[in-house]
Amino acid sequence: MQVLGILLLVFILGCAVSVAFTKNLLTAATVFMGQSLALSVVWILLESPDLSVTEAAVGTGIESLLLFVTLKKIRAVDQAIQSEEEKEEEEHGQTP
Amino acid sequence: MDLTNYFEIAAMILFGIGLTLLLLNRNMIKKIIGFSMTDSAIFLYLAAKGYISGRKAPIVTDGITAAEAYVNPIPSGLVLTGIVVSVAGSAVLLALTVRLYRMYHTLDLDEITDKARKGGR
Amino acid sequence: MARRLDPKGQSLYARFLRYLSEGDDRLDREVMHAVDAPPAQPAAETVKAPELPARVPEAVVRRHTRAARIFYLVAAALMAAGISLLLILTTTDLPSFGDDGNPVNNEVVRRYLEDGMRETGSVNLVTGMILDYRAFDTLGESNVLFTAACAVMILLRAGNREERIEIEADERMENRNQDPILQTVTRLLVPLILMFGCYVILNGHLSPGGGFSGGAVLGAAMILYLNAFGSGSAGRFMTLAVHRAVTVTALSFYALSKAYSFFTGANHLPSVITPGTPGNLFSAGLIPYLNICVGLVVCFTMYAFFALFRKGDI
Amino acid sequence: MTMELWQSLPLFCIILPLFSAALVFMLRGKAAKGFCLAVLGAETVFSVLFLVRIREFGQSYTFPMGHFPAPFGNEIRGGLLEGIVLFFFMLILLLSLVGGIRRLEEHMQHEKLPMYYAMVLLMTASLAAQIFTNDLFTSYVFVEIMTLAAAGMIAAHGAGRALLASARYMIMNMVASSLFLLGIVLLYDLTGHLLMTPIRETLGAVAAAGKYGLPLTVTVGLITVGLSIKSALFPFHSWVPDAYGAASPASASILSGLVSHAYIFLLIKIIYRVFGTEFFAGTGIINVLFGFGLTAMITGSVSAIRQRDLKRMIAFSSVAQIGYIFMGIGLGSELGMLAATFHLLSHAACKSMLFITTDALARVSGPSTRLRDIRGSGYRAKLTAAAFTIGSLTMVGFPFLGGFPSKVNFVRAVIDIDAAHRVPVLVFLVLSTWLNTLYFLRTMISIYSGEKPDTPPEPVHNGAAYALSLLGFIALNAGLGLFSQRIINGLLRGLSMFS
Repeated sequence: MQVLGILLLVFILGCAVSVAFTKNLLTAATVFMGQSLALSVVWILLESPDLSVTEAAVGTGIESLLLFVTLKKIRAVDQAIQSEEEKEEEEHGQTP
Repeated sequence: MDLTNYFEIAAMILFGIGLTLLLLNRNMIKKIIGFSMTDSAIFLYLAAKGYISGRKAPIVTDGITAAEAYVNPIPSGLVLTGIVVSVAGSAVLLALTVRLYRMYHTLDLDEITDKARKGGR
Repeated sequence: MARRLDPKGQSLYARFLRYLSEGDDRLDREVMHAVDAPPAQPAAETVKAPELPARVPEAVVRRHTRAARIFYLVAAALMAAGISLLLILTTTDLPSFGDDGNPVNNEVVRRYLEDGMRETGSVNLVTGMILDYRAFDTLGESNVLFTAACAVMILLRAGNREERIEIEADERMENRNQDPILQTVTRLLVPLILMFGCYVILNGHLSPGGGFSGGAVLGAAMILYLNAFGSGSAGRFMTLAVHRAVTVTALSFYALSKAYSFFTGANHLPSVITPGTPGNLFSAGLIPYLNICVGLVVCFTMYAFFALFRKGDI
Repeated sequence: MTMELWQSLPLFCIILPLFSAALVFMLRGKAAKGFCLAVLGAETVFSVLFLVRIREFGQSYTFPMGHFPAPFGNEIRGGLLEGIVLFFFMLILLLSLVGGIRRLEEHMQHEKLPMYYAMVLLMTASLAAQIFTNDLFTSYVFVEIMTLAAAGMIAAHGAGRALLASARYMIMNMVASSLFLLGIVLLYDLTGHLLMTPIRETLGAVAAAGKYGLPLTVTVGLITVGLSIKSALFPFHSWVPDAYGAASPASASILSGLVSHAYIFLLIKIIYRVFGTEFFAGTGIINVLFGFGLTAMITGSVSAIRQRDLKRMIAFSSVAQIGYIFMGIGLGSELGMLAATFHLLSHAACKSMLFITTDALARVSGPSTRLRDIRGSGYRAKLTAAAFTIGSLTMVGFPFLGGFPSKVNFVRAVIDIDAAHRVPVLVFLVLSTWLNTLYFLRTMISIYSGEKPDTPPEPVHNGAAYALSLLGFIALNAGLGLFSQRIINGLLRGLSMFS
């Protein structure tokens, strides 16, 4: 248990540091999901199965899903802006 | 230094990283992840405090109700409450992020502040 | 009026008035553009002309951020290290890990473990603790979720028609490119996940899990369904009215039953709720019903979060 | 010991709004509004009943939440101080909502209003729960409800600045929540309890044994810092001007009047019930609070003077007044605590009124809250200007109003401390009051200066509810001044039965 515990903790801390340094937000969200999964194993090690089930469902499931859907919405906004800009450019191109 | 409490030490390092992300990173998404990490760190610390070596999870098996058989149930209960509270906070922050992005087209809080100031009210 | 009484303008009142009207522009700029305006800029040029402040500060902001980036990094690293170090020092002083003799393991824990099953009727002592001994916290907790749902709904629910139309167009796009593989897998998986979620909720007092985890599992299943089949199919059974009815019923049942239990408990009145036989499905007094309530609230709130994020409506 | 029925009033005060928050979510339009106001009215009536009965009862009592006695089950505790604070909070909440409801309906889409009312009710419940709870973890959960509801209320306005303010508010408050929770967890680790009374007993034994020096200091620090961020003490006040300035008047008034003060009340309760006043005075944290409070009194006022926007000015004045309260707590004496609690009530009553009136002043001037634009608005909105004037006079400590006895209390408390510190602190107090006077007087003058319009301007209707709420606020502020001695006596008795 000791070795597994230490490994998991190192993994969790590694996830935290990489979230801090990554530029890509999707990567950050995925790494966060992995961290949550590792945590739910840690709860088992600490003899709290209730927490493990909850963390797996809430932390890994719902919270990551919310992060992903937020990122998706943001990309949709970006695309809308881009297409608008393209349209504007076309209009500008036609006027002269 | 007593090295058996590595769970607590890891929790505290995680807390430091999370709090720093939450306070100093300017990206809203990173802030939210940092917030979740901060809470996870506290939960990790709390759950580690409930653990007693060599005991089982607090679910009565075979009718044994001796206090020496199970680990402390209180931290588990508190963490259970805490996890849900933390998700609720993240959801509200994420919703704010989406709205702010629709309005200002950026996730950078400083840039949003500048744009809001320039745009007047 | 004032000027008439005080022709030279020397009184305190007159000075106030001047301070008010003259000081305005200068101070305003200082406050409003303290971050982005370079200090050497001549005062006359930063009038409220709309284009000038829009262009100039942007470049300044860029420079400002590049210079500040290193500072941010150093400050962040120092802060993380500082907080962690202080807290690690604190923890090393605290009771050690996994020890039986810690102050945490006191008479409260002893009673929860030894008498918990008899007093609450719950085999899972954690569930017994959060739904009976410390039920007030848990009542607050489901209301935290409700608060968050209200806040997210205020923020993301599409109000005006333009937003609605835009989102509906998005949704139609989304619904068109549905993946048959995803749909088949979902058809197989969703019933299983739903069953697991119900099992976790109903057996909350017998095995690990309970209202929160089970509710989140149910919510995840519904989110999966929404993603695979689009909002059209999901919207057939999940409308705002259903969401409202379920949440309100669950929350008010929870609040009322707990109010009854608090009231009888404090007044030492006999309660009609008995622990029953531990180990049975319908035992442990109110706990299974409360678990169902919590599960429904959590499930519908989680689904509502996701649906609001995705399509601005439930 | 059997309970009398009135002793269950705190329970009803907490459960009723929780229950009706769920119900109001079902209603729509007028029904939701009426129901919400009716519940708030009922809460006020409950609090009056409770105040009357607890005064006769004369001592505090505990009320177990469930079938299990104190260290095992959860419990709440009622006393005179709680009764007084609850009465003022509920009244201010009701008046703020009544006064701001019309503007709220303009700011928000109509189908979203029931959610706002639900959040107001949830906030009511969490206010009551925080006032009465005797358990640290329960207080954390209800603090979270309050934070989320407050963020939602700020964002309800819908403008970009409101959203930004809400995001900043959330971030700072989430930091604070994390620190507060960590403090609670460390305390649990040290003592093994979550209820306040047993923690204090165990903590006394631990401190007497001289164990855990550093952890105890860190714990006290974490809890204090967490709650002072939430209540906008000076170095942590960066979210204040945005949040109060951008929100709808009802939200700004509830936030500035109730939310920040509820956190301070919680801190006072933790100091009394968890740490004990002597132990808290023994740690260095109290001096830090004192220093921050003094600095806030000056910097808040100076920042307020520099503002050219009325709402932001009042927001910064809030920072200064919160500084007064923390200075009183930091004195570490009973007189200081008395001054702090009285100022908590008088400032809450006054700030809420100021935020409600500010918005109405802006409406008749353009609409703009810039000081330059509101000149002469006193002639355009007479009742509003009168209420604003009374609020300003309260802030500067005019006799017969709530601010005056408050300042007298502070001076009495400061004179009570040792001679070496007395004079500089008094100088700070006088300086801060002077600065206070400077900017409020300036605002009052500018409201009544400018040309009296020849033709009466287009009348802006704020409705009868608004006028009623202003009259209620004026009566409340005058009452705080006129019956100050009785209230102070009540607070003294309440504080003595508080610990």
